[in-house]
Amino acid sequence: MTPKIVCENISKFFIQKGKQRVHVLEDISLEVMNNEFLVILGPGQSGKSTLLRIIAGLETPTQGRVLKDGKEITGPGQDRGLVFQSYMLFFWRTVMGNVEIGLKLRGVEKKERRKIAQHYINLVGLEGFEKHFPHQLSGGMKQRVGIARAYANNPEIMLLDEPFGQLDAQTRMFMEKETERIWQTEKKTVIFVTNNIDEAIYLGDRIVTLKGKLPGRMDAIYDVPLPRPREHTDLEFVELRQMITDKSELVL
Amino acid sequence: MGASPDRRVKIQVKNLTKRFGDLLVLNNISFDVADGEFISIVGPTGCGKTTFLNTLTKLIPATEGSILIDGKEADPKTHNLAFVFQEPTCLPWRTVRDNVAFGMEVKGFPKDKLEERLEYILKLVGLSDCANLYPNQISASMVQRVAVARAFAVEPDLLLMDEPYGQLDVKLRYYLEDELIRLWETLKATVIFVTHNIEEAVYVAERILVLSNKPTTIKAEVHVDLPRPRSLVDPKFIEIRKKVTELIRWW
Amino acid sequence: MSNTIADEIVHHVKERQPLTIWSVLGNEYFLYCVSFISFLLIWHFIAAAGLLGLATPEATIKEMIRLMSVKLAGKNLFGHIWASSRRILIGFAIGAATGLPLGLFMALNRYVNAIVKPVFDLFKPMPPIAWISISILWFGIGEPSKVFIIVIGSFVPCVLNAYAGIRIIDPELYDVIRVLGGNRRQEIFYVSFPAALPALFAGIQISMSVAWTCVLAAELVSSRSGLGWIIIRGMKLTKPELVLGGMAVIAIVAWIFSAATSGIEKLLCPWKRGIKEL
Amino acid sequence: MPYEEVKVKQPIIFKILAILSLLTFFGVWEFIVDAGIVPSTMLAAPSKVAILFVKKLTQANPDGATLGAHAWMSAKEAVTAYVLAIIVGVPLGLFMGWFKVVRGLARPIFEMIRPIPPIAWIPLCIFWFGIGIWGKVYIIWIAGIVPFTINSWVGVNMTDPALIQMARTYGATDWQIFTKICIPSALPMIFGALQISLAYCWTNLVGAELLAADKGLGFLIEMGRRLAMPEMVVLGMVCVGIGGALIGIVVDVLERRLLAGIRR
Repeated sequence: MTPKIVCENISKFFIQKGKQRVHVLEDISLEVMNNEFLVILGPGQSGKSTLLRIIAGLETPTQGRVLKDGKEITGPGQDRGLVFQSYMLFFWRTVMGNVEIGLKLRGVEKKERRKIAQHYINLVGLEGFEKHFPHQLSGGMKQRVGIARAYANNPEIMLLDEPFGQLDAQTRMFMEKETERIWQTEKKTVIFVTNNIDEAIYLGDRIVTLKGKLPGRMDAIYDVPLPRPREHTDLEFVELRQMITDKSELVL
Repeated sequence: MGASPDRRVKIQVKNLTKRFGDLLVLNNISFDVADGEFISIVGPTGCGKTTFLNTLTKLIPATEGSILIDGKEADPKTHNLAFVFQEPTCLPWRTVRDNVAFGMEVKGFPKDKLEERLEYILKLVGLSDCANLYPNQISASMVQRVAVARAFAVEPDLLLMDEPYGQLDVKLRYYLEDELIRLWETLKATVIFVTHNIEEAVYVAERILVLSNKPTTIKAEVHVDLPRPRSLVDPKFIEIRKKVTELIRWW
Repeated sequence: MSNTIADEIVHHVKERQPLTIWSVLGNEYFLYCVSFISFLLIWHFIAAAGLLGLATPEATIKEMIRLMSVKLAGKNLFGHIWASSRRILIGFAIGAATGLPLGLFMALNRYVNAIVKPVFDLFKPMPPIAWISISILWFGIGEPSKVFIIVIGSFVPCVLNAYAGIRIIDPELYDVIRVLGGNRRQEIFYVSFPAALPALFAGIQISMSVAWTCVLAAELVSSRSGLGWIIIRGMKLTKPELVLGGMAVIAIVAWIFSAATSGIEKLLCPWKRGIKEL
Repeated sequence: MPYEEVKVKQPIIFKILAILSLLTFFGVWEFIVDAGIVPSTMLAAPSKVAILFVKKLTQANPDGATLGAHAWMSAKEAVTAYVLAIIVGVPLGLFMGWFKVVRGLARPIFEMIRPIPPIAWIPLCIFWFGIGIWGKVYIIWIAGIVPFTINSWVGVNMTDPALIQMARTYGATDWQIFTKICIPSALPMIFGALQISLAYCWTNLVGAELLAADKGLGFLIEMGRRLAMPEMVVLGMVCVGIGGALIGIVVDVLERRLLAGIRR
């Protein structure tokens, strides 16, 4: 099986405040298979979001390149959908308006667009909230809109950037379960960035860990052989987590 | 729900009830906390936890019932209450040192005692090195440690913690939880620790109170009599964790 | 799943307090009334004692009612209100119609910005009122000179706010459009414009209040109609009730203008309705 | 180390465009007056303004004072009123933000006076103070106080409720919360008012001087019109612009210093 996404020796430097060069990523190489759920796990400030933005095409790597189906990625495109950590909903649009925006950009006619958007609104469980504005929704609901918006554009690859970082522990578990359900309903290649190890083990087929502190470097790759749906309290789950935690470093 | 009979009761919560108009939020909550006990409170999302805490700290008045500390009605002005919030509550215009001193200043500690205790606490929490930095110069976990240090500094009769380590990554959380246990053991405070994270609750507490959905009552009480330091992969630990999870599962 | 914390806050507000003397005395609306009434009383007694050259509130109101029917320089009170309002509306319309697009262009295009900004910065610190004299040299003392001042006065805040409105947009919002496959034009139409709308209205509000200052200044310097003229007339005839009445009417009309702008904003930005403002 | 210092060059084209733009502006201005496209009774060429500027540095005629005297007068009025606006406006706003009783009593009066453009006070001021400095100071003060009051008030209102709750749980009194929490957290908002208020002050200063003065930059402009000397009008306008910009810069530096002081 050929990989869907290949990152070849990616390094990234940022220019900060016009005069400071910051080394964010160093020599990242990884492969993502078709319909795989890959989790990138790293502490804060490890460049993991930057890696995701490079795959999305929003940033260009300073060195190395990203291939999708063997072709180099040069910019953002409809084939990859991104879900943002801070939701990034259009606060001037309703839930429906937010979800249908991608289709609208491509000039899909209104009736068709509404039908598709409605399908995804239902899929994420927001039926009845179509006319609400983002500020009327709770955090978990906002991120459902974010996920529906990305899905409605029918990308081949979903990129999620710490999507549940701002939710409380229980809502978060609930959203993880929902994410798994949605992924099972409409299989896609998923790259999921998080700093939460429970989330990583609960969701991932494979976990790539990054080392803390800039520049971010690859640490290890773990397979998660546990059957789905997984339970946070299963012994294998906890043991795997213990193993990964023990191998990672503490950043105070 | 009582504490173990061999320990002195420090806090008594009796028939605590809160109504907003016709809406009953807290329904007749009663429990005791022993002197120096570490209690965790867990509950499903949206269980009226905020109201519960605000009533407990007297930020809002209870409709019925009373909270007694050492047999006297609790009052933030006379009792030493301390609260560590979920969101960082460091004053950005004060250094770490002055932030830790804030609670003692408000409580009117005499100057020499304040200085002495300040140095002691800073050293105990390991903040001496960054005592002169401002909150925006230190990491999120450090900010939360400052809040914890500030709370312990006032020798609290009751220390309430509302999910203080909610957004931190796991390794860091373990470290800070261990630190919290160490502080509690050294300084002998009475702690009520509220969290959404069941594993965390089982890890830190002697006793766990499980809240029900609205109107909130205490649904169950779970004693955690595991030796410390506790292991997360200990089958007994996992068993307790599963038990509590089942009690509050709503997803 | 509802936002429970918000629920609780709402309930907290609804909580009924028992009615006691202290709760009435401490009530904000009660205090408003106390404040308003004592303001009028103090004003009355100062005026009645002949201090500060004021007219009593009663005399002021009576004079304004009289002016509603009696013509002063060919216009009754409403005629003068309309004279000032018309200047503001025309001047403001021109100022906003040129200022807002210019500000947007400057923020969206670096070349436009590089060319326009230096010249704009030359004029920015110059108060619009400073233009009155040259405006009279250019346009005489008729309507155009007054409208010109207002154009200048409303132009600058419109440019500044339109510019700032675009600049404060979170760049990640553009990323949303880019990731969904949109182009630069779509970024502008689907993000820049709607996201900058509240800032545009803020600019319009400021422009309105500047416009009132400008129109008054222009009318005080030279005119035969308008609310500013009423004030000056009152001064020249030493009729304080005319001065005070004019000031009161200005306050009321200016307040109506600003309330109307907020109303239009609420209509155009439905998403802002639920967000609490001071 | 992931951080290192580097130098990044801004494209030079934008600087060139900016300079070109300014040159064109002055060039066109000079040209349209010299070529008679705009009559010299309506607009003065930049060169003529510059000549008058040099002359007015030492000569008091024809308007009765040298340029320096005019500028000094204006600056004196503006600064006095500005300082008074801070002294009254900031405490008023702070108290209105925190104490319900103060807010209840002060707000209606504040809201009644706020929509009246300060210029409208001129007739009363002339009656109360004559055309001396205090009438103008009063008008500028009325203009300058509004941003300070509103920003202090909003600043107190925007205090993070978590901080207030935190202090309450430690048993802090209302006064302690006000002084230890609300005032420091309102400071950035109050500094934000420095610039806004200054702009209001300066605008209304010119208005007041146009109408009731015998000295000051506004008066210089008005005299230029009465004497039909467009170069004097333009000179006055330029001086007002430069003066406004200069005070703006001073306040900006001050603001940064003060903000850096609390923020580090």
